Amino acid sequence: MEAQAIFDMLKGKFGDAVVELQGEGFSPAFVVVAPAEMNAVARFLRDDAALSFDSLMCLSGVDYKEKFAVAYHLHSMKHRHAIGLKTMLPRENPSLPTVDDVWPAANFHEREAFDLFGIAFVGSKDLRRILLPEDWEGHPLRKDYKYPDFYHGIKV
Amino acid sequence: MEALAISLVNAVPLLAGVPLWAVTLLLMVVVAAVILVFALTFEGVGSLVLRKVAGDIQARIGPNRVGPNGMLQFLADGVKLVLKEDLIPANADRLLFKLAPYFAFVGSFAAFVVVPFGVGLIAADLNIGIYYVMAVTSLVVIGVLLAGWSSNNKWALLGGMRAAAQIVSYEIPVGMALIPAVLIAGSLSLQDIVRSQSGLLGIFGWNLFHNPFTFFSFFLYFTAAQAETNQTPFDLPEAESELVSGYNVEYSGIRFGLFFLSEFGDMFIVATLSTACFLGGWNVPFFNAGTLPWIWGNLFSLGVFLAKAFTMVLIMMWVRWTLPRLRVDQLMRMAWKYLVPLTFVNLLGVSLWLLVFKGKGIPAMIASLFG
Amino acid sequence: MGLKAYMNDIVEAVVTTAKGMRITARYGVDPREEVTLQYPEERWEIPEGYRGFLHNDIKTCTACTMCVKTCPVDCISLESVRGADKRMVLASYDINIGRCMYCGLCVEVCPPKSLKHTSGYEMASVTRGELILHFIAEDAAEIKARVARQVAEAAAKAAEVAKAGAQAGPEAAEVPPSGTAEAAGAQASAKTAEVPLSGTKPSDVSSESAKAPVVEPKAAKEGENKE
Amino acid sequence: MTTRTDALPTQEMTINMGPQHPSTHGVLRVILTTDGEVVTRAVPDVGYLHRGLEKIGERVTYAQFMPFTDRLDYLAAMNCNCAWAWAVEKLAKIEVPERAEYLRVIVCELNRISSHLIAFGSYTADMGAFTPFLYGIREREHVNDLFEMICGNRLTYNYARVGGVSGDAPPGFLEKTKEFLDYFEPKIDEYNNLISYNKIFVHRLANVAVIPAEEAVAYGLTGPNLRGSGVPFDLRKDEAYSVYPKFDFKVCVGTGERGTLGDCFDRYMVRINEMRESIKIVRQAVAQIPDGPVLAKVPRLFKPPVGEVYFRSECPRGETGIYLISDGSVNPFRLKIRTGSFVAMNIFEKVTKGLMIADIVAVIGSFDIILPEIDR
Repeated sequence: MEAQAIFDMLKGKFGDAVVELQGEGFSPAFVVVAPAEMNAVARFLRDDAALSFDSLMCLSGVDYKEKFAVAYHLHSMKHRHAIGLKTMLPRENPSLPTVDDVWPAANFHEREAFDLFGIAFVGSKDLRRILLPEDWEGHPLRKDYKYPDFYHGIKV
Repeated sequence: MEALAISLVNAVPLLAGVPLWAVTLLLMVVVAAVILVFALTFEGVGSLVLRKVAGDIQARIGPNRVGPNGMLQFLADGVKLVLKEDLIPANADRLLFKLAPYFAFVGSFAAFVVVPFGVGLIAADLNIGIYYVMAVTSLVVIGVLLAGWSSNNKWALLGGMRAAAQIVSYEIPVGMALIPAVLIAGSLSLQDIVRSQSGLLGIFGWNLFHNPFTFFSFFLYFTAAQAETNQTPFDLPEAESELVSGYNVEYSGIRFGLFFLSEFGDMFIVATLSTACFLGGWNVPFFNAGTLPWIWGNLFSLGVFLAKAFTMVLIMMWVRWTLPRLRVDQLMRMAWKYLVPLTFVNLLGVSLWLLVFKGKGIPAMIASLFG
Repeated sequence: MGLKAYMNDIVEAVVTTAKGMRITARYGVDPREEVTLQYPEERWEIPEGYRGFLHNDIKTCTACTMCVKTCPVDCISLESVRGADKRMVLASYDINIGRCMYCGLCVEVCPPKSLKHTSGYEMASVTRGELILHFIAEDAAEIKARVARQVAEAAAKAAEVAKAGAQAGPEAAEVPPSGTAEAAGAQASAKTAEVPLSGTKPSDVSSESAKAPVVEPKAAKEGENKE
Repeated sequence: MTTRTDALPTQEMTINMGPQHPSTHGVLRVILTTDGEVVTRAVPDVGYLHRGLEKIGERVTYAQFMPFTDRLDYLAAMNCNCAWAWAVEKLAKIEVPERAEYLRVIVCELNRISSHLIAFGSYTADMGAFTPFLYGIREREHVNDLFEMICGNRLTYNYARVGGVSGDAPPGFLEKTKEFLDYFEPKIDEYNNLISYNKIFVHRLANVAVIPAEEAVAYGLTGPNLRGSGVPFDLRKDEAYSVYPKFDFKVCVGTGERGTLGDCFDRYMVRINEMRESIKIVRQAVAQIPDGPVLAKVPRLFKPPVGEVYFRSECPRGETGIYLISDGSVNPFRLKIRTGSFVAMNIFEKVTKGLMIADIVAVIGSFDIILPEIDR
């Protein structure tokens, strides 16, 4: 199914929660969704027979300087089509519902986004730092991240 | 040993004034020293051969830097092990930690006492030879278990527990697989068992060819004994890729060396037992070594015995570098569901055979057919 | 488990073990299968285009700093000063081969093709300072001083020429780059500060031993200790 | 007899497996909670090799990031190189000469062979048979020789470039490749005889850590791990990129031949069979390779248009997806690398429930994880 058709379908189902379609210059195209509806949209995308996006390829946090975003890349083994989902988050206390109950694959990716961007995934079954030590300060992939000089007295 | 001492006193007039017990004691010490030297040499050379065999099988060369063609590598290893710092973990049970390697080493070394190296070359021809071997080699499990426990390391503990379960389980098939040889010889003494396999061109007198059941017995024994001595594919107590190094993970220096040596000692004991019980022991093919002059007969028989035993050791190494490792539950399953029933069936078969054919083996029957 | 499956299990175990052991035995007895290369005595043939240690032919190097800019790990550092003939003169050219990842990007971008990969791959050292290759033996400060002097001389000459009222040609300003350097050191060092500097200099390299001449590991060691 | 567990209280034991452990394929730490030999919970703890490649990527140019992709999966650096090149080319819409694409496919498939050889070898070593490991290493050396010839390095190749490859195949390279394939193809049967169908080996792997197809898809497994569950999904076929559509090969899937579909043995056999398919692909590519340039004209500091691209390519350890955001400058704005091993680690805790300690090693080996790819 084409991105436009998916967007229209989602728009029809979720109304204003589906904000826009990022088509030009994006491969695959992104459907931008309001963060609060993320879990519901994800569940619909997975369960709808015509869409059946059964695998989450990638989940990435993005820092667009003025705001954060979480980008989801979905793929359907059944229909062999792909779509991107994106949700924009404020810089302060970014949080959104988790999708790891929809795609269990999301867990590690969400932990990574939490670790490196500080994006909280509400309802996640296990949200801990994954790549960095538990007591690391800050979230390195944010654009305004300041490199620390020392970590436990060790020069970084 | 006393008889030997008496003959020695009679032969050497110089010793006439010395009390018999002193001569016997002296003789014991000398024999023990000789065996110790032999055991250590074998274990050293064995480690070198193991690595060379590994090299050959794995399409590489193996140690070749120390001495001509790497021949002195084992000396270098020994020196290194002796010189290395002997670490004891801070939270270890110090006494047991120090004691464990000796148990393991003594267990394997004491078994050398009853190894029938030649016609007259045996330190002590005990009339319970096989039982003795099985009893003292069980000391190894105490050493391994102590090592695993006292190291205060979880991996070591797992290795120790595995070793205990494994060695105790495999005692049964090992014993059962050896009994056919005892039945045929009618004696537990290893010398008697070897003597019972003489004659018939030397080869066909072997228990291996006595009847089909003894043939299988040999392989059952060999398999079970590999497990009892923690050789690959049954090296679970060490299991380098799972338990890091198992029970000896915290050991270093000469204490590790003792474990290492006991491993090779066990290997040799298995080889000698299978040689003595199934492969005709020191019996020289085609003629009777017992009829030769004492020195020649012993030399010949020693050579034959060692050749057979070393071949068995080589085969063990060959197996070691071919097979993967079993899982612990599979190991237990193999012992209780396969080896134990099979050895019992075999034992039954041998007993029936001996009953029906009046103790004659197939080669003997064929020989009697041709008069 | 039926008896048949039970026996099959045993037979399969024996057969597959025998199969495997046949293969290992073949390798065990066949000496031709040994593939080990006895490294220090035997060596493999290094193919053309092997990416070993970097070497810069400083005679052809134009100090364009392309290599420095393109290096992803900043292992190259160079200092250069503008010479009297307006060309850049290298004052120092160091490559930290302990940091280099032999990616070859610098070699690809080098315009005069002076930077090359050699086939060298052996270097063991006790200190990290020894892993810094210095391609210019002379002290960087000396070179700078000398060039500054030349620049000053050329400027003086040009000024003289201009003062003389003759047609000031560019030929007059041309000074052979390798001029004799017997002038007073004090004057030269005073001039050094005014010399326009270019090029980049990663801080770690300079702190380690930018001043160390090529064949003096001791100096490099001192630099290492300081760090 | 009734079993009374309340009489003697028993405690579960927590064991730290790694970060230094012979069988965790690097610095993986697994926190095991065991009841004797039985593992009740195995929690992977990754991140010991985190080098911040994604952050580095934001600071270097597109071309400069190429050597860093070598460090992504050092056993399949060619695949990572090419994945990066393809992703950037997709973003910047750069046309690549055909010969370069062929060379990329050849080196990618050769690297897939060498990577699977390590997977095969280290797996057998984990299972206690050390010999096949060295056989695998020996064959890999031949591949390394080929790579040394074509790009000058044996491990971190840095061969692909945005717009092509760094250099044409030197004379004799293609012939040597063919020689290697002829030499190597019979070795696979030898491996099968030596170890793959060995009774002990089969017993260790069959029915261990079974992953049903739906679960594998839901957990986002890719590559051989997914195909081991019987899902015939291969990006080289299903989302064909580069010149892969021109080649005839089949997608190997697990069949459950010795146990349940989706067990460790199936994942292992998929890798063994994939080596044969890679051989097929390389043979065809060597036969068909056209003449021509190998590097398109790309400015050194090119600026791709603003946009976002997600490119997935089939690496030996599964899909390597590169999510690339360009803001029109010479550096990537954001770069996320999704790797097969990282995703495989996600399902690890689920499939290891109730297994034995020895099986943990088998599961880690069957996923063929590699730590730099997990931690990036």
